[in-house]
Amino acid sequence: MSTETTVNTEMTSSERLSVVASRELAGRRTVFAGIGLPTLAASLAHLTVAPRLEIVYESGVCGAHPSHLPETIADAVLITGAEAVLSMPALFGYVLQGGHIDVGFLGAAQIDKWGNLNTSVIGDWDAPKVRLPGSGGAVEVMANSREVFVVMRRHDPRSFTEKLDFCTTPGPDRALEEGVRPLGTGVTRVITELGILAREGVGEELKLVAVHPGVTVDQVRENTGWDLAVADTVETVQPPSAEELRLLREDVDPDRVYLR
Amino acid sequence: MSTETTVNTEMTSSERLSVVASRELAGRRTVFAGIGLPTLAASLAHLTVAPRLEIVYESGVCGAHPSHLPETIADAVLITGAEAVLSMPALFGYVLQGGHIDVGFLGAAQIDKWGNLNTSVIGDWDAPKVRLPGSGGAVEVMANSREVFVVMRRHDPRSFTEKLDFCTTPGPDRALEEGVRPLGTGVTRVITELGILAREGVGEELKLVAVHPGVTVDQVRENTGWDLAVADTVETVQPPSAEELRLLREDVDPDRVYLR
Amino acid sequence: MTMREAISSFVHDGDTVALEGFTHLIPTAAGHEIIRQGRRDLTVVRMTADIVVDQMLAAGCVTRLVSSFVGNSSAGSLGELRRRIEKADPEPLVFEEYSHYGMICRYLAGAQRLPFYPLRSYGGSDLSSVNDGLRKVTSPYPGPDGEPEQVYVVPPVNPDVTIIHAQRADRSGNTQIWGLTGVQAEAVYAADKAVVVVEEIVDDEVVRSDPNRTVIPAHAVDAVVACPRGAHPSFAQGYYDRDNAFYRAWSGISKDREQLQAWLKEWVYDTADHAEYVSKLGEEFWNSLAVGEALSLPVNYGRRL
Amino acid sequence: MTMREAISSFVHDGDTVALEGFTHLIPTAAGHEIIRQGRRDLTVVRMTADIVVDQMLAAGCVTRLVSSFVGNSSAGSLGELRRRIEKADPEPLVFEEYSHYGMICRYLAGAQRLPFYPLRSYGGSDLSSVNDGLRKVTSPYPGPDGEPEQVYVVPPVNPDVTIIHAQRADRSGNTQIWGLTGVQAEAVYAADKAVVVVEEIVDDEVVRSDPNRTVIPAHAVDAVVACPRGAHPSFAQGYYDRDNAFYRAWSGISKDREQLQAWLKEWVYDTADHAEYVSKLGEEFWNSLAVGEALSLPVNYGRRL
Repeated sequence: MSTETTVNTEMTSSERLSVVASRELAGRRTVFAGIGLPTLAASLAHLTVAPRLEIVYESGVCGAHPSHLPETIADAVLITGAEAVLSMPALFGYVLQGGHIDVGFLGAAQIDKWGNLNTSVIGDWDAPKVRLPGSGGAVEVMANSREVFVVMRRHDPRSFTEKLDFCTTPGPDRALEEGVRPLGTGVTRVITELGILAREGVGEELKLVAVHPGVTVDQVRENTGWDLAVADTVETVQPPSAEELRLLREDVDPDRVYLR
Repeated sequence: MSTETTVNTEMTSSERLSVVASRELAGRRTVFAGIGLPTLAASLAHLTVAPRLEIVYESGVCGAHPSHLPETIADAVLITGAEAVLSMPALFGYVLQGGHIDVGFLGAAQIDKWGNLNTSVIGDWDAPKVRLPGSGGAVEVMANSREVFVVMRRHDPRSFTEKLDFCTTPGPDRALEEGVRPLGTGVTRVITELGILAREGVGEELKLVAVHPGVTVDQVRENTGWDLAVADTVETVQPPSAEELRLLREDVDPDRVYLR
Repeated sequence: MTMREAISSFVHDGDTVALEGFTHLIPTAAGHEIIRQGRRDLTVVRMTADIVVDQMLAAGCVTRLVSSFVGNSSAGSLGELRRRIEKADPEPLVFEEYSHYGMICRYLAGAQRLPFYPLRSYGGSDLSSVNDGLRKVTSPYPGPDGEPEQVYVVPPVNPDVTIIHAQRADRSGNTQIWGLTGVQAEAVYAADKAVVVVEEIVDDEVVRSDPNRTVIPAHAVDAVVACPRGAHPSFAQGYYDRDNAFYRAWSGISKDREQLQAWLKEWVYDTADHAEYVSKLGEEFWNSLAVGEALSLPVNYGRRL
Repeated sequence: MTMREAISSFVHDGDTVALEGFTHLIPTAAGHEIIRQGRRDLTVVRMTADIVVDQMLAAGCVTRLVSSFVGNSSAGSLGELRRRIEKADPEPLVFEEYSHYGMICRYLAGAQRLPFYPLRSYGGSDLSSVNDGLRKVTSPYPGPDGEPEQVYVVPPVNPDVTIIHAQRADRSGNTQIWGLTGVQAEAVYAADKAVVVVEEIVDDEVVRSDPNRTVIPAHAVDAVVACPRGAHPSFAQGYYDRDNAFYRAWSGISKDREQLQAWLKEWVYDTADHAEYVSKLGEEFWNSLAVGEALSLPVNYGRRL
């Protein structure tokens, strides 16, 4: 497939989100990422804006050099040829809680204006309408990463909600209210199909800072379940460059496992 | 060296103590032992009264099969060919505090009637007459082994004392006084050049239960710094058998590294 | 020991059973034998409750689940688990919800016989409102600002039995795992009894050539069961790859109760043991999961001259 | 990075310096370079304070020692340490006394950024009367008898720098250790900066052929120093054996202040670096510590076909 053809293919939402997320990783050293968009973003950043970036996987793998694109965070191809494979107590205790992660990637079914996340239930916890998978390591990623990026494909009022059905994964504001000292700043970036929300740190709520080309501020407001704060200047997200798309399509995910 | 010659050599104090200690290990499964007399006793027991005995070393080695008699608990010959080598957090946390040690061996500069031990100082801790090495893992061996054997070469009133200069390693009686629940029963056997003191468990003090041939009860009393309790029947320790000595000299320590 | 003997000796009705293996080396064959033997009223402890847990739920073995992730990996939902929790259908499931590190710390406390284990999670989480196990302790040392500092703690878990899958062990139970080693050692040390299921039992010399590879020493193991391919549909690094197609299929199978029960009948109840399950899958199937060679370079442990 | 650069960049007057290695892989050469560079007012943290600590004390580098065993292995006493503690000669030494597991738990707390770490030691010990670091916490869960349960805790240690010795690392700092691995990983993760001294720096392929052998990943390491035989008189499994004769000799050397100072002059101050120390010991000497071959059998990590 020639470069020409690749770039001319119509861009998918996954590609757009991966490229936008990758740029936010500029200069970072360690990222804690699940499989899918976060890995694509991190792999692309490694080739562009963060050459020293290391992806740490929840399964215990550090410094992976996979022969194929991994399908899970525990894929055998991540282990063979890796620089280190740690036990879970070491990974969660020394690496994550020990403060060695610059950026943690998380997803969620619901997010609120403080960056608190719900991945447990829709409805009541005791008798839920939908039982979701739960925390996994999300509670720890939020509490201990220096900052957290959230990638949400869907941007609608049910996902971006005034009040979570259940707070699985609290940001530092909620932790501090309870007298527990968090180690990180919580969610600093939320990247969606409409744009980018950002938050500087404790005491601040998420604010719209950028929209994708063709998206209006009002559209984002309408699709957000709380009264969304908007930055004085809302940037328009620079579309993925030909080079970014080429790297993503030819080097990062040539078999289009995740770019479908 | 023929068996005949070996056995006819005059018995040393080390040999006597090793043999006596080995018999006390009958049927045990795991022993936490330092190098020297405890290892000799455990190795002999493995060949006689405790065929399933495994020595666990403070350095992290389990199931050693050394090519030469080890000179330290961390000797390279203990590692090569061992069944497992554990990190120190695993050894102390999972194996020892986890309750997997049947018998721990300890030594001390001073012992009292409850089996509390001093290995820190002679004199005041702040300005000691003699600074001793300190606990090492002794505090943990005492707190967590099912029972503890103490081997004391010297049996005199300064070592067997009414009041320790400093209690480095408390038995369970002292722990309970402070409201901390111990997991083991503390010292159950003290083997010396004069005989054997024994203690059944919490609330009991050490009692003379056996003397070596030629030693009188009064001799032991005189050499003990507290008013020593004596069992109703004081046994005479069976002298090492020809077979025990042969195994010790030919199989366990043929180069007489510790049997000098 | 055979799997049948091991499950029959070490897993009893009403027991708390930990099954560990984080995506890698999941003890599926042991779960299936628990189903075959019709165990009831189990409390299952497993960080990532996935397909094997859904199967045990569907077989009616489990009344209580302790977990930090209840989903079919990244491939979808667990149908039976969702019916049990969302609709108490066919019966309720008691669920204790933790995060991954919360579970890890419970095993750490259990393995170390500690009354609790502290961790820097849960501040502000609703999890503590639905899980009485999450409590707080005030540190006896001043915090960074000089004020008293609070931290969450979790209680130990001490399963009646922990079952894990591993690549190999010797006859006495010295167990070697490579690739992802997860929380297996802690889960074994936390348990009263431990069953290790392995791809192969090897000679003592193999284990002793590399003692650092031994993740669990013999003194912590009560039974060793040889059960090749017993981790399917998960994988065993260096032995066979993950059956991703089955993971994807499970969402569909489990969504429909009848289909799930038919699957259980065909693959569990109607197979005498895991060997039959393996041969029923067929040689061609296993060839599709075969892996090539990538050998570790040896290290020198040294020999006294 | 050379040892000189590493010590000069990462060890400063007044720092808290952890030197770990339990009998195996003791970072002696790093200690000697600290002496050469004349560091002052250090707090040294080391479970087994042995010969290298006695040497650093004698060179006047250390004002505070945190340790759980202060002796010359099983070979005798540390002369300088005893003079400092027993007679404040030539000056006092502040000594924080712990047990081994207490030290391990301090590293565990440090590595995990915990405010404290609980352990089942110290109940009834006089150590808590001389060490304010040993405190108690009441468990928020009832004890086995239903009553509240108390347990001792230790505070974290977070050294300014941890220095360890290892068999090998790659250029970016992925560090592999075999044989006794001790508490090295925890000591490194607990520290603000970490220096890893190795017998050899190896190609990336060597490390990556066996990722489970990596005890410390690159992200935790700030400097890698190649310094063959830098653990003498301790040993490096598979590289050279322990110099037991020197351990036995040290009690005599250190008993006499003049003899000790003469030893320091000859072997530390008058050698430019560890390479000179090694060559001064001579080839014949090193041959006497040489070890033979006992290679680990390889394992298969597998390759996707």
